[in-house]
Amino acid sequence: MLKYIIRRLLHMIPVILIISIVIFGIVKMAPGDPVGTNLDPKATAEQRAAERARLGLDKPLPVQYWNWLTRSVKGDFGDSYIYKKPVSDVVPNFIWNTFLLNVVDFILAFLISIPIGIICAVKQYSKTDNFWTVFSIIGISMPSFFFGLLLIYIFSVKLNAFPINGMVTPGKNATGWAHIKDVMHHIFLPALVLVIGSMASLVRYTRTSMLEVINQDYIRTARSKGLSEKVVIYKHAFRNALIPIMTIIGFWIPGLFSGAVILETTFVWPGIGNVMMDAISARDYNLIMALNMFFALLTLLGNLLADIGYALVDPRIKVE
Amino acid sequence: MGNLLEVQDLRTYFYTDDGVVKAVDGVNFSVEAGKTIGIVGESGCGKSITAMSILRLIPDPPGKIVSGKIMFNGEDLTKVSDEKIRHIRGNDISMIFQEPMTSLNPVFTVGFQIMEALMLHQNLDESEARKKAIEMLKLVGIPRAEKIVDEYPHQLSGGMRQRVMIAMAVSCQPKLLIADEPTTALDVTIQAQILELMNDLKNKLNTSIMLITHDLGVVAEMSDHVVVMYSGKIVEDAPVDELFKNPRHPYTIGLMNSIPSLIEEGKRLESISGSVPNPLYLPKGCYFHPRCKFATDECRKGQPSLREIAPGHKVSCFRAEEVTK
Amino acid sequence: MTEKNIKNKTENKAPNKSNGLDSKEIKEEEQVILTPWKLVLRKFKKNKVAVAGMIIFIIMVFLALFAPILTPYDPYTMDFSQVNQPPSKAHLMGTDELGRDYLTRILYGGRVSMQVGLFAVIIEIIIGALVGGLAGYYGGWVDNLLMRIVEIFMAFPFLPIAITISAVIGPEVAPEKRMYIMMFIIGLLSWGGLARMIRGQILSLREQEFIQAAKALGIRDSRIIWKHLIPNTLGYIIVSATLGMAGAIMSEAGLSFLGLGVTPPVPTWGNLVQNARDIYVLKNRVWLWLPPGVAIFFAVMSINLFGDGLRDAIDPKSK
Amino acid sequence: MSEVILEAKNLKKYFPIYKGAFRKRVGDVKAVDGVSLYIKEGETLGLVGESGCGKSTTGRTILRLLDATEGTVTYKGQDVLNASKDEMKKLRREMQIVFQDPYSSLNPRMTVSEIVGEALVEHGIYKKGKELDDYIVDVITKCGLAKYHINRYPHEFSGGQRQRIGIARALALNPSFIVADEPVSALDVSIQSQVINLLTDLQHERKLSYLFISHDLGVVKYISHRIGVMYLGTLVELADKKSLFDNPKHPYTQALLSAIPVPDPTKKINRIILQGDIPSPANPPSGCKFHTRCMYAKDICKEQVPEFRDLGGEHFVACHFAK
Repeated sequence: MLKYIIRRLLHMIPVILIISIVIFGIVKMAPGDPVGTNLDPKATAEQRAAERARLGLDKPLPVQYWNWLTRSVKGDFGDSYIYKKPVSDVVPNFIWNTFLLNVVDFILAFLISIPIGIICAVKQYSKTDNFWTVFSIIGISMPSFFFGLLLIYIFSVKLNAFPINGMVTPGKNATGWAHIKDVMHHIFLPALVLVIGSMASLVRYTRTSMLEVINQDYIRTARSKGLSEKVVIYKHAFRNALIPIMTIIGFWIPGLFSGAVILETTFVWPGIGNVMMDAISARDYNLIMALNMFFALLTLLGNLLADIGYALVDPRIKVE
Repeated sequence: MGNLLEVQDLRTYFYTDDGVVKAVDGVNFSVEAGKTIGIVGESGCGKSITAMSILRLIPDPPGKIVSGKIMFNGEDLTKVSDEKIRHIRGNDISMIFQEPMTSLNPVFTVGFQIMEALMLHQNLDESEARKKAIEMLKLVGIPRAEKIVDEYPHQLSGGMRQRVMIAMAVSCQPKLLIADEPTTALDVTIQAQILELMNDLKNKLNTSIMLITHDLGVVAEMSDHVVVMYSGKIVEDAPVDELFKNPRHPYTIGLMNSIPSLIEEGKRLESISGSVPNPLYLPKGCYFHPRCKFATDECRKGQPSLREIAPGHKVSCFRAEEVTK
Repeated sequence: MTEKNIKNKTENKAPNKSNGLDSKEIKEEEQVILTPWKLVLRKFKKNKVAVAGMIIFIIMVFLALFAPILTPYDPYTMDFSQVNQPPSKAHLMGTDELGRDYLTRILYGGRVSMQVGLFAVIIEIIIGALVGGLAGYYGGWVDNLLMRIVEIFMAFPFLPIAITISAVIGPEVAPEKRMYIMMFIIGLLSWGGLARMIRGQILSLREQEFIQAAKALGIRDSRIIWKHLIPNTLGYIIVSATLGMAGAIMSEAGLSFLGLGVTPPVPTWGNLVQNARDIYVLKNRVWLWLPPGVAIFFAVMSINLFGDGLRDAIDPKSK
Repeated sequence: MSEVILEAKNLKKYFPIYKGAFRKRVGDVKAVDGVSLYIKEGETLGLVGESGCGKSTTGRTILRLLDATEGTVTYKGQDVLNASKDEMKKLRREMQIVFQDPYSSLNPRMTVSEIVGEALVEHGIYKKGKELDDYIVDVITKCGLAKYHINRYPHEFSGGQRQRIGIARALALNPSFIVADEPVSALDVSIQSQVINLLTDLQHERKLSYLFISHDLGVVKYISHRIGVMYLGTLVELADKKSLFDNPKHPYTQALLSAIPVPDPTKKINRIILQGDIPSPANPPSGCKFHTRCMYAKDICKEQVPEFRDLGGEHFVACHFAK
C-alpha cells in the first residue's frame, strides 16, 4: 500500500506543476499593476520602478515563474500585500476556522445521512423515503448563500436567537470555555447551512448505492442462510454500499474548502474563503497564487484519499 | 419413508404496475425424505419462484404468497413466525443458486461466509466454526482448504465458488437442499464434478435435494421424481423412468422432441410453435392450448386439473390418454 | 390495478399481445409502434413529480423569454422619485435603490441566468462529448493522453479558479460582455465529469455485439459512430446536460453573489440577491433579495426534478 | 461436399497484458494458439470447447473482426487477413456472423428494416425505396418473422425473434459463409429448436457453410458434419461427427463427451470426472496444455507440444499417445 501511495504522489507532481503554470499564467494576465495599489499614491516613477525590480516583476514571465516556484517549494510564498506578512504566516491562522466549520459539517453529515440513506433504501417508496427524497432535492437545489440569508433573516433578525455573522462577539474577547461557547453560538447557522446541503447529496447517494446492493444475489444468499434482516442489511449490504461512498469522501475534501468561499462571505466567517475574497479584491497576487495552489493540492489529495479508501474497502482492488 | 415436505395449492403472485403476474398459480407436489425431486421447465414457468416461496424469500412488495400451505415436519412454513422461518433457513432447509459469480459476498472471505451460518445455527464460537468451515471445504473437494478459507470469492473459479456455496449450504446438515439451476452457469466438465458432489453429499448427509433446472439431461440423471412446470402450473408429475419412457403431457413430449441429443440421425428436430405466453395476458382455458397440437374446444375453455392416470404419474391434460410420444 | 390501467398498457416483454380486454384480440398488425423515444416519454409521463418539474421549468423559460412584453418598464431606466418602494400596484415587486422596477429586473435577470446556464452546458457537452468520444472509441494512447488532460482539468478547484479568472478579466470587460465570460469559465471548468461518463458509455457500447455486427457488415467507421454509437449515448448526454444546467445556474448565481460573476447594472438572480449583503437591506427590504433567491431555487429544483425523471426514463433497466 | 471454401492455417491471436502506470506489456493471453482448420462448401464445421478455450475468438479472428497475431485465412483462395480495404469490403458480403446474446446483438434505436437493410444500402446493392423494402420483407419472412414487424424496434421482440432478426441481417447480403457464435445458447429449449431448424433449412436452400461455435455438444452433434474440439486455445481433435462421437481419441474429448448429462435415465454412463479447474489462458501449462488434468499424462506430455496429426480418414488428434 505504501508503495502505491508513493507512486501516486510522484504521479501527482507533474499535474501540480501544470496547474501551477496555468494559474500563474492567469494571475499574471491581470491588467493593472500590483505595485501601484500598495505603495503610497504619490510615489514617483523611479520609486515604482525600484519597487518592481525589488519584487522581480520586471523579469520575463518564465523567469518570474521559476523564481516563484523555487521559493514556494521552500515554503516562501512571498509576502501578502494586505496583511504585510509572509503568506506562509497568514494562511495558517485562517485555515483552522474554515477547517473547524467543515469538520463539524463532515462529521454531522456523515453520522446522520448514512443511516437515513440506508433506511430509505430498505423501506423504498415508504413515507420516510419520500420525505427524504423531497428533502434531498430541495437541499441540492437550494443555493447555499440564499439559504444562509434566509436563516439569518429568520433566526438572527427576527428571532434574535443567533448572531448575524462573524465568529466571535466583537469586543468580548472571552477566553477558555466562554470563548468556545461564543464560537459555538456563532458557528450554528453556517454549520446548519453546510450540513443540510451535504446531507441532501449524501442521503441521495447512500440510498442509490444501497438500492443497487440490496438487489444483488449475495444478499439473497445471506437471507437464505437464516441471518436476521438487520445483519443482512447492516453487515452484508452496507459493507458493499460503503465502496461507492468512499469515493464521495475523496471528492468531499476539496469541496469542503472551495465551497466555503460563498458561505464565509455570507456569514462573514473569518476563514480561508474570506481571505480569498479579500486577496482577489486587493489583487494580492502572492496570496491568490498560494491559495489556488492550496486548493488544487487539496483536490488531488482528495482524489488520492478516495482511491486509497476504495482499495481499503474493496478487496477486489489489488494495489500493485 | 414419509414426505419431508408437502406443497399444497401454493399461489405466489407479483403485483406490478402493468398488472398481476400469477407466477405460481396453484402448485401441488411433495418431496420424499432422502430422495431427489427435479423441477423442470423453461424460463418464466415459476420453478424458481416456487423454491423461493418455500423459504419465504420472495421480495414483498412486489411479490406475495397469496394462498396455499407448505407443510414441513408438521408446520406450515407460510404461517410460521419470521423468527421461526429464519431458524429453518440454512439449518433445516438451505439453498444454492445459479450464478456462482454473484452469489457470494465479494467483500467477505469465503471462510467467514461459511462460519456465519455455523455460528448462528450451531452457536459455535469463532475458532470452532473456522475448524468446521475448513472441514466443510474439504468435504466438498476443495484442495488447500486451509488457504482457501481466507481467500475472497473473486480469487476462485466458478466451479470452486459453487463448491463453497454447497459447503455453506450443507454446513448444518439440512434435511432439504434446494438447488436452483446449480450448474447452468458452469462448463460441462465442471458441471459433472458438481453433480457428482451433490449425489455424494445426499448419501453421506442423507439430505433430500430439490433440483431446479431447464436441462432435461441433468434431471434425467439426478432425480428420482420429476415435476414439469409451465406458466406457473404443474403439467406433469411422475417418477423419472416413467416420465422419460411414457410422457403423457403434450408440452413434456414437445420438450423431449426438441432436444438435439435425443433425436436419431437425420430426423428433423420437432419444435413447439409460438412461445411462452405473457404472464399478464394468460390465454383462456389450458395455458398451453395455443401451442398444443392436440388442443380441442374443451382445452380452450376449461382449465385441466392434475389427475393420476397411472400409479404416481399425474398429468393436467384432458386428452392425456390419447397423447402419444 | 384498475381496469383502465390494464387497458392502456401496450408494452410487455413477450411478443406484442393485445392491449385490450382478453375478449377483444387486436391482431398484431394494428399494434401501435413504440419507438424508443416514445417508450422513454411513456415512462417519463408516469413520473408525476418529474412532469411537474418540467412544467415549472417551461413556465420560467416562458417568463424569461417574454419579459419585454410582460412588463412595461425597462430594467435599466432609473426613476429617482420611486427609490426603494415596497411592492405596490405600480411596481408589483417594488423598486430598488436606483428606482428601477424590481419585477422587470428579476425577469431580465432570469433571462441572463438561464442563458449562462444553457450555453455553459452546451460548451460542456461539446468538449465533453468530443474528448469522451475520441478517448472511448480509439482507446490506446489517445485514450491515455486525453484522460490525463481530463485528470488535470478535474484537479482545478472550481470556485477559487473561477473567482480568480473573473477577477482577472474583470475590469476592462463591459458588464454586458461579462455574461459570455461566465459561460466560458463555467463551461471550461466543468466538462471533465461529462467526458469521463461518455468515455465509459462508448467503451461499453463498443463491446456490444451490434457494433461487431456492423463491422462484420462492412459498415464504414464514420457511419458506425453516427448511426450506432452516438444515438445510444444521446440519452445519457441529455440527462447530464439537464443536470449540468442546474449546476451551471447555481455556479453563476454564486459567482454573481460574490460580485465576480455578471456585475450590475446587468441584472442576474445572483447579483440581485447580492444587495442582501448589506444588513439594512436584509432586515428591511426583504422584497429585494427574497424573490430572486426563490427564483434561483425554483429554477434549479425544477431542472433537477426534470433531469432525474429523464434519467430514470432513459435507463433501459427500469421498467 | 465440393471443394474447400475457407481455410485457416496456424491461426494465432494473443491479447497483450499491460501492467503498471506506463502500461508496459508484461505478457500475453494466448486466446488462440495455432489453430488450423478448413470448411467445405455447404458443410457445417462444429467448434466445441469450454469457456476460455478460444472458440469465439477463433471465429472472430477468421472474419477479421479481431486482428490475428499470426497465421493465414483464405476464403475461396483469397487471403483474408492481408486483404486491402476494398477487397475486404467485397469479402464482407461473402462472410457474415450471427451472435449469441439476443439483447446486445441488435441496435435498440433502429427498426428491423434499418437493421436488415443498412448493409444493402452501404454496399450499394439497393437504393432506399420500394425495391429495398420488398427485399427486406422477403428476407425476414424467410427467417420466420412477419411483414408488419418491419418498422418495429428490438425492445418489442422476444429472445427467439431477436435471433431471427440477427440471422436475417446476416442473410441480407446473401453470404455463402456464416460464423454462428453460440446462436442458440441464450434461448430456451423450445425456441432453440425453432432457430436450429431455421439455420439448417437456410443451409439447404442457399448452400451455406457454417462455422458453428457452441459449448452445447448436443446441439453441435445435431447440426454439424465435422466437429473440432478446442482446449485452452488449441484444437485437440477434429473429425467427422460420427467417428468423433463413436470413437473419440483425445483424452479431453473422451472426458467431455462422457460429462454430458444424457436425458435418458435408463442409460448408465461410466463418467470420466476430470479433476481440477480449467487453467487460465494467461499462463497455460507447458507442452501439451491438457497434461495437468490428463489421466494418461507422462513426462513427454509436459515437455513437448503434441503434433496435430491425421490418424487416418481425416481424424486429426493432438496427443502423443492417441492411436
